[in-house]
Amino acid sequence: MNDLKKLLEGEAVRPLIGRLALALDDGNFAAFLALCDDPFNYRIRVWSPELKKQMTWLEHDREGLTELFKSLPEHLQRPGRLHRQVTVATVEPSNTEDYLVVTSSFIAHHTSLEGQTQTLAVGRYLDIVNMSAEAIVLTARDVMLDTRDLGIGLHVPL
Amino acid sequence: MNDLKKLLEGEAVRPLIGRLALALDDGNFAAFLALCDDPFNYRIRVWSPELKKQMTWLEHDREGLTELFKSLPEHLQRPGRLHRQVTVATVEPSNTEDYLVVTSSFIAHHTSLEGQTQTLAVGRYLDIVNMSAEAIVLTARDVMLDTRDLGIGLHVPL
Amino acid sequence: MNDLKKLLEGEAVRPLIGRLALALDDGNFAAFLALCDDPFNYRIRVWSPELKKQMTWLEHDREGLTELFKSLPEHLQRPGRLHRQVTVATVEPSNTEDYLVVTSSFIAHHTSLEGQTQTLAVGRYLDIVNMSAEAIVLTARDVMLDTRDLGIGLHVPL
Amino acid sequence: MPSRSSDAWNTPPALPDGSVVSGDVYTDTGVYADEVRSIYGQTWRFACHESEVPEPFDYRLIDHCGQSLIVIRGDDGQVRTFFNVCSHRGAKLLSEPAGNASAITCFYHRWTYDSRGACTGIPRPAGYPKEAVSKQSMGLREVRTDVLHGLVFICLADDGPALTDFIGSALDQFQDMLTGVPLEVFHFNRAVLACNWKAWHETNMDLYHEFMHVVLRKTQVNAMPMEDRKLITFANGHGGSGGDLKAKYDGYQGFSGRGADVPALPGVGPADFRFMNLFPSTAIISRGTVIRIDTATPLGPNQTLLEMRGLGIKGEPEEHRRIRQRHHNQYWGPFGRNVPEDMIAAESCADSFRSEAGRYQIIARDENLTGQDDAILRGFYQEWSKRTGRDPRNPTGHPQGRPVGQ
Amino acid sequence: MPSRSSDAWNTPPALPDGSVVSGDVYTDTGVYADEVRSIYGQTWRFACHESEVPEPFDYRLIDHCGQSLIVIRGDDGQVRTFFNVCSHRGAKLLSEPAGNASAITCFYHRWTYDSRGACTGIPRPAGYPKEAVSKQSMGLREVRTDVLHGLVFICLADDGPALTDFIGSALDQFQDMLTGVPLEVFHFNRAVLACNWKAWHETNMDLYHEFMHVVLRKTQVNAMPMEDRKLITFANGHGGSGGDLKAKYDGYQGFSGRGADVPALPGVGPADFRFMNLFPSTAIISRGTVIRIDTATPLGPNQTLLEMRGLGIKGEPEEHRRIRQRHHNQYWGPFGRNVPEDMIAAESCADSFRSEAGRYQIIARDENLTGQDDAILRGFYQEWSKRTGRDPRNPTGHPQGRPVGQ
Amino acid sequence: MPSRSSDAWNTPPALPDGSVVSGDVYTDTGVYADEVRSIYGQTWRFACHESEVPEPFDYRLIDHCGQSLIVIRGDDGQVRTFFNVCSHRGAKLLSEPAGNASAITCFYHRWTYDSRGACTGIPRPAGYPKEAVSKQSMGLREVRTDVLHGLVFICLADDGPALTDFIGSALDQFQDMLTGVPLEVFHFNRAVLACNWKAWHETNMDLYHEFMHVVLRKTQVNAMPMEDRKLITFANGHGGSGGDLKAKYDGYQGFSGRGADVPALPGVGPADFRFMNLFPSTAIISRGTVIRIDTATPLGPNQTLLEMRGLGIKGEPEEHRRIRQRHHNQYWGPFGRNVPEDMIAAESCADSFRSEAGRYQIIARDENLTGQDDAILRGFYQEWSKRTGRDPRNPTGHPQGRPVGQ
Ligand code: FES
Ligand code: FES
Ligand code: FES
Ligand SMILES: [Fe+3]
Ligand SMILES: [Fe+3]
Ligand SMILES: [Fe+3]
Repeated sequence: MNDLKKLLEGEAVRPLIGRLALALDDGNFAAFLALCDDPFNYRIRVWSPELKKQMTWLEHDREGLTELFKSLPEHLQRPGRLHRQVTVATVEPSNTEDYLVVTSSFIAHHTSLEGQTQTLAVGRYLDIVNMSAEAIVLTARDVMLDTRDLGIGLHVPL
Repeated sequence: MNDLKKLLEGEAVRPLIGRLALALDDGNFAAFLALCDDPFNYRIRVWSPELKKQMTWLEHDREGLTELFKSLPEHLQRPGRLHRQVTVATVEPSNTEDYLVVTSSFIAHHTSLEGQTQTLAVGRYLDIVNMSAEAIVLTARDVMLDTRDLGIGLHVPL
Repeated sequence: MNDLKKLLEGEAVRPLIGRLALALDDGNFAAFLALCDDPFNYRIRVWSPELKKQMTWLEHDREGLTELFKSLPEHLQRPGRLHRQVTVATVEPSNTEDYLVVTSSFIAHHTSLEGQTQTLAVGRYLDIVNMSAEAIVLTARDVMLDTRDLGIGLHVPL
Repeated sequence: MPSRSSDAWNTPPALPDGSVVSGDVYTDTGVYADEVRSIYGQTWRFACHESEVPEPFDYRLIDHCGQSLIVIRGDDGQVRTFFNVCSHRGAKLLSEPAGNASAITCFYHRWTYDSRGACTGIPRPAGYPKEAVSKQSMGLREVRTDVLHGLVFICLADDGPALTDFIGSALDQFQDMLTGVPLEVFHFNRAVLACNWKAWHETNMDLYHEFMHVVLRKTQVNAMPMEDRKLITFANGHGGSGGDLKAKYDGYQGFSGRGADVPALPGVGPADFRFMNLFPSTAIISRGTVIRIDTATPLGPNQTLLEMRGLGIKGEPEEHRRIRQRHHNQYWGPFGRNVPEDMIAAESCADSFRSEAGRYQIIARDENLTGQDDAILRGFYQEWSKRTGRDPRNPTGHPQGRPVGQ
Repeated sequence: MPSRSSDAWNTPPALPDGSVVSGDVYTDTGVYADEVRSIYGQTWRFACHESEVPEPFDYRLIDHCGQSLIVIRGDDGQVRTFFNVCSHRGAKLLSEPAGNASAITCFYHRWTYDSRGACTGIPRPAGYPKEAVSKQSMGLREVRTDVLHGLVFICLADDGPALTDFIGSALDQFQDMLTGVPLEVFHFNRAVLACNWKAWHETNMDLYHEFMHVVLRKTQVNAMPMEDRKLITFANGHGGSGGDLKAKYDGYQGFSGRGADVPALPGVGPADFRFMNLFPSTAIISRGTVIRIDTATPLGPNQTLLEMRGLGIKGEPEEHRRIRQRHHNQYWGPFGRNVPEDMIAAESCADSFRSEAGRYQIIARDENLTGQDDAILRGFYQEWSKRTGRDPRNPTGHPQGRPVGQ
Repeated sequence: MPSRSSDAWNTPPALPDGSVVSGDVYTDTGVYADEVRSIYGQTWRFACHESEVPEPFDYRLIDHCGQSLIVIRGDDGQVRTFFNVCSHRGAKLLSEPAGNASAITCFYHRWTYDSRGACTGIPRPAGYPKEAVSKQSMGLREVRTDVLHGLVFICLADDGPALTDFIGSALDQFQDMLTGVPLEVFHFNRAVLACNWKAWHETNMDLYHEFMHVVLRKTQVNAMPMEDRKLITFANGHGGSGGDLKAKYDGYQGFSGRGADVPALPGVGPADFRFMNLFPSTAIISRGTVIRIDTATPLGPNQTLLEMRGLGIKGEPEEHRRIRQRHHNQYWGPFGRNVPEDMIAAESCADSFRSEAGRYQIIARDENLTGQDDAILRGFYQEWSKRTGRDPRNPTGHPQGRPVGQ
């Protein structure tokens, strides 16, 4: 029953994507990493119409991300809270068995310490999800940003 | 087949959350209440970084909500239309059998009578859903707002 | 197992809605049309509180849309990129067997060539989906806009 | 040298008066204040179509330079206009853009008014000094209102020329169409553009920009010899077609057959294109089967509110209406082929002048009121100059050097 | 004639001085600059409740006309206020709106300050000229601060009357309530409104607008005879209730039983309504079981920051707190019955005056300080006039004709 | 007294001329207008890297104080710059930020231009007066353009010093790096900040703020003795490192090994830090393996457009590029460790001065052009003062009392 299998997969992937967003919104980086595979790859990618090139604005493996998260308290960070609304658009098989390719759209809002909310960025997540692990985990994420002007930049993944 | 059960549940919850949002957007409060349990509890909660306290900005049981809806025509209300986009992030068992805990992210936009749209608020719904009822219904909702400056306030639930 | 059937349907519809949005965002109109039925009907509808009338701002059958897409390169178009975030709210049977009625909420953002993102419009898609076709396809879409002031208009479907 | 230096660029082209316009007319705040006062405070301006307030007490809110006005049909059937402002403390009386208001009750302290602008009620009136604050003294601010061929016009000034004097014969060619059958507005949309109001209105007055629209390049430019076109200008800054221009709909995919499917409006054929630009900023345009009326009001030097209407025949069969709607949308809908292009053009030019990179507009085409003559634009600026007392070529009287050291 | 012409509309109503206010007080930029300087730069203004900074080093950030201030309790227990600005290059010292800061370290170059505003550290100080840039010379800007009945007030001016002189006896009626039990802020919200600060404050000073709120129409208007109400005004522009107004909660569905469920505050019954408006823009309001304090600061002529607090009894049982919170929210929460209505009213009037469609406000009700007398409003504008040196009827001295050619 | 009164706060610190800057330089609109005219209208400003327009007809749009410019390589290989504005009615000619345009056709009425700025086509030209509106007279506005070490600079003024005169020897230390290997831009991003352009540029000129960045606290502050650092200032307001500063990458988790993995740029080691700030607002910075160029242009007194580039070696292996990109991003990407911190700092100070809570900036550090000397900042303001004719300590000439009654 192939349909049912696909169905189960689709349904299983969605809460993972949901949980990842909630964890980042809460600044709960341990929870985020607990949902990530090892090895893991994270990138923020942006198309530059000025250079006609795909740029990489952030790239980290699991170790790099872990270090980043550890160093955050020492950094001067943009205050406030992020809110990522992520909608899974498609779930597809990948070239590798047990791995799915998940494409989601997201909208990120920023709420200042004064409680005012503004659109920060929109884009897509291109995710590779590992279905073979005990718990389903994220193996790789490419954040494809539409938005290129973020005003003040960020120390945390989008 | 535990997976299938969870799957069915997840899938069953989603349209409820969807319908609740559509009903509120349409100002169809009867339809909203028809999707709510009896008893029912509704709260809007906001973390105050000024007071370091969780505040409650609105709390109603079913009767209170019903009265509120009935009184709306007599109130001077912010004109225009709201649009709530709600994405279910996680569906989880609760401590009580037959009840699920559903966490969703939402973005609310306001469109003025002149047809101009602005972001109003972002936040999460923390919902308790009763699966044992004939039709699945919402038993309790906590609206957790990121946004604290709403400009002119609202007479209606978010 | 009626529930399971509904479930399968719901799950099957979601990626179609997702793919349609991604295709439009990418300006990949061939991909969009490949997901549409023949015949197909597309409308943008707006309620006018000034006229107390439902207005139609765009209406095309499959042929009309095809012509529109073909003519786009010759038009002077608003530069930048659109981002449609679509969340399926409800999936319901229609009057006709094999056809489902799907209601979704959407938020459309526009990102300028300079990379700045703004909310463009919010509204709903009222879709008729044909489940009997080999691949599930969109038979009709009514875009119901909340937003009426779009600034500069658009040459492309929302 | 083919390119130009800063000096050359800043020197106005050597053209006769009236053929060149400085970018300062779009950006200077003093110019803008003068326009609001001497143009929008003094001239007649299109407000809405009479069919939008068909019955007694039917009203329609109008935005005039940011001021909210109520156009309302009185109990006596007469259309009047009032500021949408309470006499007491200034609250807005009505908020829904249209409706029926047999009595107007202010939400704030419940003062009431009737459809002729009289104050009809003041709660607990004894609290007030008797004469200074009484129903007699607290009526609404009425705005002069008149109706021509079903079009409702308003004028903020108490005195001045009558509407018919202001319009003259500019609308004669639309009389049949506007009065021969009962009309109805089936399309309305508002858009706030990031440009000066004149930049928008220029897109309506400028024939030469047909080249921008692929639809017009394919259906209009070659539909009749340029020299057979007739343009016309009128006193008070109005101008438009002096005879119908033609369209060959077959030239554009998807437009062919247009007009065979629904009756044309009185007095025109399906492929006839007729237009009149009323000073300061209203355009009435017909394309055989359908009429568009657009009107722009300034919200600021670089912010303009555009209101666009599409008109069809009242009571026509639903299928006709649907086709007429399609005809309207093809050119003029917010998702149409032409109007988004015009909006892009208006904002693009506005950008250049706002940053003072652009300095002058050339409106020097002279084709003896045929073809793509700029005469309508020149007529507009002549009237503009008369009313503002400013020279379009150098409206601020500044020396020619530019801020950015050019 | 019942409606009014442009001329009639633009002529101020024939009312005694102090009973009519021109819309220019809300919109003119010169008026606004004067207000910021002569009112917000000179008078005492409510900042926060003392319980918000209970312990040494506890601080609370305050926004005063766009300026960020730190209210902090010193190591010695005294509450002081400083500009939230580093002496070195102007960075903001603290960003969290509240917290505990035993030392204040500027993030930019790590200069440090203590809780009394002294500069306590400059990294690598040898790089600076010794005396001009030293810990001794580089202290923070201190703002005069005083506490009355637990309310913290600030005054930007170094000199001038003491807080008690400024307030006079205006807060006497609140003394029991504010000091009889330990209080605590359980509700706080900020909102930026698109109106002038006075338009907001007027909603607090104006009794006559009870008619706007369905809740008050049903519970307050008929709770006691109008002539038994007592209003009172004080020197320096303050004014409020001179005796408790009453509410009949049973009149409104869902409000009945209010007050039976939780102890009232000291000195009042559950249905007593008491309020005092402090010049320039703070309102203290109690409704039996709960206190609201709101304070407005201008961010621009048409932009106002509103800060609203709800106060309950410190250490009360959780169930009491929950009920008090509900009592607060019923009227005053961002999702309450009244406050959103007041906000709509304030923005609505602001719109009219901003576009110059609205011209005058009438504050002429005279009921001998009973009922819905406008005396509090008149008292406010009298003080306003004294401080700004401008006449509320014509604050700009312009001739009466209006820009939009009226 | 350690804290300061209003009077004390408003009195400029007793420092020599040039060591104190009033907040008015960031906020006053008259100051701003002067800057746009006398600085951005007169000096050479970095536009882009030559590699961004490698082939004939390649162009790149540039934003200069809100004005859109086209930098284009002509058919003859020469790089020129034109206003992106049509000579006819001011439409923007190109909208894609980069591309190849062998002919430039205006979308509005289809006038055409070539890569040297000549007008090459006017549709239906007979409609125009022959000489005043002709291809000969209607060329684009050309902007002086020159290239130094691969860097393209523009100057709006027709006359004035040549680029090499303006730069002097300020870029000598970058010559090897910029010309020793072919370079290529691999990173570009724009950000609009809510601060004055000088507040941003100060973050580049100010060594003392190393203390803000945890990365620099751990890798740079202790990498070499402060007194061994060499800073240098040049005529015309430029200033930077006079010898390489050092970094100890091992001090920061995740940075160690940096430089061992990819060849350093010509003339420097992997841990060398070199920077030059060109007046008015361009910074060229290298950190061993990678170059950053950032340039700020004002969009308003409190709005600044920042354009940031990262440069690597053209044609290098993909793996090298990826590492270089990482090196770039570690410090300078929008998600990097340092640049967001600098942006926060710039906006934070801007906030204080905008509200007039902040009054003065102290730039008085004197370490004999070593360590964290403020000499580069002082050099900048000296040039600023020469060009604007204003005194940084009191640029408006106002008496020292502040609006908010301080
Ligand atoms: S403002 Fe209209 S009744 Fe008071
Ligand atoms: S600005 Fe505070 S230490 Fe420099
Ligand atoms: S504006 Fe460029 S051709 Fe007319
Ligand atoms: Fe056009
Ligand atoms: Fe009220
Ligand atoms: Fe830095």
